[in-house]
Amino acid sequence: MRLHEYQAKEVFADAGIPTPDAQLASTVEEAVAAAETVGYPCAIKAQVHVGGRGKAGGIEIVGDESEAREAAESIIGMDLKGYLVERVLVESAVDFTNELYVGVTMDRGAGRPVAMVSTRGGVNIEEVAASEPDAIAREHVDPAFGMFPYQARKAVYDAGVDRAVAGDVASILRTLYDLWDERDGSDAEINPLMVTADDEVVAADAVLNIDGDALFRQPDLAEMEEEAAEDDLEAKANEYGFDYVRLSGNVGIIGNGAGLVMTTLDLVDYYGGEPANFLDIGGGAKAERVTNALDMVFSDENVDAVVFNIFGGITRGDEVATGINDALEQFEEIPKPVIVRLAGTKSDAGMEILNTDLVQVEATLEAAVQAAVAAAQEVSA
Amino acid sequence: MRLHEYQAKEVFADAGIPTPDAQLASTVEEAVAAAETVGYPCAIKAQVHVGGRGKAGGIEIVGDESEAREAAESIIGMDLKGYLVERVLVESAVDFTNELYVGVTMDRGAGRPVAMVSTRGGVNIEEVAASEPDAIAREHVDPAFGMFPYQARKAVYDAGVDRAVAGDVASILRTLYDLWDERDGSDAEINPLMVTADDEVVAADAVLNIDGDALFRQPDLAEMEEEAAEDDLEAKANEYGFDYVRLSGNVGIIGNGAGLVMTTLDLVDYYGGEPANFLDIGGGAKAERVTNALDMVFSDENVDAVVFNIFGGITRGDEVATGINDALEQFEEIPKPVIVRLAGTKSDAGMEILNTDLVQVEATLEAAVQAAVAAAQEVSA
Amino acid sequence: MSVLVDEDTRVVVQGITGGEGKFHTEQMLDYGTNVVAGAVPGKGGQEVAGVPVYDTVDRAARAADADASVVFVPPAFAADALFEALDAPLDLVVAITEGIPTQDMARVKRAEAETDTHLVGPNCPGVITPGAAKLGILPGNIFSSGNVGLVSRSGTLTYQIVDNLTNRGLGQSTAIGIGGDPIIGTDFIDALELFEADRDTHAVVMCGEIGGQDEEEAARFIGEYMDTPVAGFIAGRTAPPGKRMGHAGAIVSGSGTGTAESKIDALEGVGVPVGDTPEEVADHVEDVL
Amino acid sequence: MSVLVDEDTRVVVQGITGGEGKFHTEQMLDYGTNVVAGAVPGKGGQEVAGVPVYDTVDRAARAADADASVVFVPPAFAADALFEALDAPLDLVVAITEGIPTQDMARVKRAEAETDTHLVGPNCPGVITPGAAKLGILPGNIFSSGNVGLVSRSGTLTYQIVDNLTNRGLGQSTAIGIGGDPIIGTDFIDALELFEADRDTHAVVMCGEIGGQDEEEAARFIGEYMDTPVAGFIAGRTAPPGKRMGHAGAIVSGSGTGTAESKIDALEGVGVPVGDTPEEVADHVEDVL
Repeated sequence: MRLHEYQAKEVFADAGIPTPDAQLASTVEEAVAAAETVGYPCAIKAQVHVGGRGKAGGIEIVGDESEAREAAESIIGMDLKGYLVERVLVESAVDFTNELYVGVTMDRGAGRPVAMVSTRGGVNIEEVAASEPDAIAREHVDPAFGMFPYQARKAVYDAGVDRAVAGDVASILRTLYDLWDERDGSDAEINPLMVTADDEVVAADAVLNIDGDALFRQPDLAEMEEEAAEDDLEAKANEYGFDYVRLSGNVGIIGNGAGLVMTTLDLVDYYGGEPANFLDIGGGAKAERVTNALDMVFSDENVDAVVFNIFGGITRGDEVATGINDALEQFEEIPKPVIVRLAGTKSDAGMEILNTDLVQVEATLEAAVQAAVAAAQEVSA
Repeated sequence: MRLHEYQAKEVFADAGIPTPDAQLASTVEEAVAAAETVGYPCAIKAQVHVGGRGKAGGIEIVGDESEAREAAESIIGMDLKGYLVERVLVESAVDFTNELYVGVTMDRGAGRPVAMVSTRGGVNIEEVAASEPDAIAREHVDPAFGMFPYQARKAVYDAGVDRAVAGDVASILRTLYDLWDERDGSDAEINPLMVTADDEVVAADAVLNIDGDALFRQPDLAEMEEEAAEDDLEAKANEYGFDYVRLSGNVGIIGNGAGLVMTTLDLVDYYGGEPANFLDIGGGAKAERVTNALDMVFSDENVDAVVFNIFGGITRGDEVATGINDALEQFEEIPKPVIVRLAGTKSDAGMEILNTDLVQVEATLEAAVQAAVAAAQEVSA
Repeated sequence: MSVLVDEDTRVVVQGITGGEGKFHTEQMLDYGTNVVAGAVPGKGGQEVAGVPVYDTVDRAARAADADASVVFVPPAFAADALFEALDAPLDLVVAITEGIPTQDMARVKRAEAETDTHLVGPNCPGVITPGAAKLGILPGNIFSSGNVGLVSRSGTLTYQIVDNLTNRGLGQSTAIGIGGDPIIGTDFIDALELFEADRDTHAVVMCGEIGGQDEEEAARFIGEYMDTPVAGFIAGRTAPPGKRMGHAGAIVSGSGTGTAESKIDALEGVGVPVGDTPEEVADHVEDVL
Repeated sequence: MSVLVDEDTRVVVQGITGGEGKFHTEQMLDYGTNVVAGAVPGKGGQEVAGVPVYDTVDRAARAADADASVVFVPPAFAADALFEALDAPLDLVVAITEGIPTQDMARVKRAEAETDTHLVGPNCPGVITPGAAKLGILPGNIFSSGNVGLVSRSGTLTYQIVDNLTNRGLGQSTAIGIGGDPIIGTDFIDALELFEADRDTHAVVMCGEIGGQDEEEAARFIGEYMDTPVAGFIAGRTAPPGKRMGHAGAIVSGSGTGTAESKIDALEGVGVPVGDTPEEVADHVEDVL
């Protein structure tokens, strides 16, 4: 789960990390008033979950009221890489001499957290990591002990941070690690961490992503989560509790289990079709869940045919078959052709239940996918 | 550093451990008023750093105002094993069906914290440990990870705590461990942890001793420390920053380094004398510290002679000699004979500086101790 | 022979009194698994499907002389259950629970590294030695006894591939579902090592997916250390970068690491044939055997 | 020969810019110790007594190819300095600092157990191999080279006993002050093991004191594993229960454990003669050599 910049900055500031004066605004008038309060020059920054906001026109530095108004008018309500900008953060511009990067994430290969420091802040750090790996100092943290103070210092000195601010940067890195740890972060980053002419250090941007599996113990952060208003289908998937990813093709895909659904996608592609989505109904799904899944995929205008692929372990073929019948019997005319393949637990019973007037049944995964690809091509032709 | 029961209970209650209603009182009137407030029956408990207060008459249960007054009059101001009772805790009496013990301490042999639970609460737990070691369930804690919840449950079930309160007791044990850990405890104990007829669990006593070396990061607890008013010499030692223990003999002992001072005590005993004290001036002591040490030992009425034994490493013999001269030259008559032995760093220079009109100098530890024992016997004869 | 579990494995079920715990205990017993005890705090003294329940894993393991556990404890309490199982100690701990916070698993993994316990999972279907015992939620009926080892990050995809193998008469020595989380106990290399050392495993199917670098590292291990032939499958060829495909671990990072292409290349580079379809995997196994 | 340190030991001084650090660096250099670097955060680039200072132990150790450190860092920061030294990694870390919180040391000890580093101390005078090198604050001039190993919980008492030995012409192979804190790195058994394996140590003096059970455990070790003769001394025979005699570790508990009597009995029980006076210890060493 991703926090917006303004939310992450609140969490960082509460932990003691210096952030610039700032106010949130959701109208042009609010933005102009905010700019007057924080003072000029200030930055007007779109609050959307998009990387590279600056290049995309989502961040502007303004020097007076008319510039502020103009920028706010252009940013609020704009479409930024498919996201509607509903709020901007109006923030005092920092007069910096240097831009650093500090971050904490889980290194899944090592199975350990890693803290990172670089003097190449202000740019895409993944590009730095790829082109100049040595420009980023990394320090793995023992998750039993947590980060030792010496590790923060080591990372900061190894990155070549200026001696005058090394202590402050090390202290910010420790704070960042501790809050990442306490708040169940998946990533916590400050990029850039700006250094001013008089050796002050200020977090000019803030990233804090939270492990979705840990939100149960981070209730205040869970409340910050917002519906993905930009895509109704993803909002719907969220509501139904499905793992769902929308893609650009026309073959709708429903299955149980991430690996099997991915494989179904891959086979659609392999047999010449284009997947419209990833939809995992999870383990042990009952009839209602099956109905919801079909409902979702039917409501995607791009979908021309649906393949429903279940290999039952906990999930029972008879339950799935009942759900499919329920979903389809409500229609006078089936909206899109549905090809079903049931295997595993109670699949024989499921096959008997399935109303073959409403669905096409195939015995193997390969056959089902091929049939769905053919059906979709026929519809779209 | 030891906290009083009422102080420890404050810390425990803040952490969420249930404690009885209670008020602190330092006069009889305050105690009676407190008893009226907390209600009868209640306990009036002397707040002094002494074990076995109950047996020694420092705790009484009272059922009405006249009993409360009588008990407060007898306890406040009493001498409890050498300690003056200046305050009592007036505490609602818990109607219990069972008394448990829970505690956390550092197992120095294992180098790890250990949490303990027993159903034999309300008695001296060291006696239980000696006579029935299996009556105490012990769980060692990994200091890197801290106590896992399962460990608290394991200790509680292994101790045979009643199922009805096992969850609550495990939760209290975890809280006790966490506060022991966060507050730099050396020992944290609840004895007894009372279980009521309706399965409530209440900390009827509380012990919290803090690692003196960690007080720098526990400023609120450090403020709770009180001067040892019962012994002026210990208060003085504290003020001077000496390691000092008062004993019952008449040979005063000053030295540098705990092991060497202990050895000097042992030799006094070995050669037929009786040590009056342990006084370690520490490493690198300057002249003023030496003067203070002599001042302390002279002011102990029991002391009849003093042995001053220094083996210089960081400590310099010339500094020590100057200190001894300074201390003694202020007297018209030396109050008690002083035997000095200097070895190690700058001991030759020290020997030259020493005013042998004021002190007796010996070349070896054994000779110095023997001389001091003889001098003390002569004075006391 | 087999790896990790056999007919002598004595199993504690952690969380046996919950709905899933109870259901799968019955399923495991039906399959012939020696489920000898359950462990649920506060439920000591009860019975589930004839299996005695204890308050702690330590008591369950000692009373029933158990050497393995299967964990059905809900995510908020699962890490503690795993620490408890590691401490018992047990030889094998299979964590079925889905949704354990990643930082909890980093700590569990740290503790596991200091033990001799094999931790499998979390978020995995379990381990089965067909005809002997199953620890987990795998549907026993699709498996058949034989000499193909299988290790997979995915649950139902494992079933699919096992079904293809079984239909061809290619029975399995042991199948290990290692789970799709970012931090897991037993990984591909651990499982491959076990299969390489097992005399009755004559070929191995390794079933990976996008995300992380484990398949690439496994390929290096296969190239350097394995004589037993391996066939591969990688799910997620069509997954776009930055989107999590169900499993918390199945994500192609923005910088392009963790792609199916990279994994397939690595495996094919060390001579491991990678199937385009599950059916093709069975073909490859027939070829290498 | 010797144990732990010799003329090739290359030493980093942690906290070299402080008063004590600077003074003892000069003393160590005077004694001939290879002090090759200092480490103090924020002081990198400076020099102390001609020794270059680095910001981190890692840099100091790599730049100067060091294998040992001596720690003079104040108690509030000492544990972190020890973690840093363990992580470098170094073969030997000697912690002089007095007053490190006990819980900090429990964590350090936990971390040390996973390394191959010898940690000596804290709150100790250090380690000296006479004529070769000293790491710590011991007064070099009282030591003489020879074949008596010495291990002691106490500082100045060590000097006293060394003085008695040197005056008799009984030189020392290596003397190790293990410190008087409740939780220490190298303990009696670790030191005895090192001396037992050292061909040039022909006898060992073990100098204990009240508190804890280390002397009793060392006695068992001597009885079971040592051929090298040992002479003992125990300080604190006259210490009353419950009173801390200077050292945080020197306390006879209320339940009567940790007494001098128990320790003397244990040592004498395995044939270790225990001196009533330091002079008698030297007598015993003469006897056993």
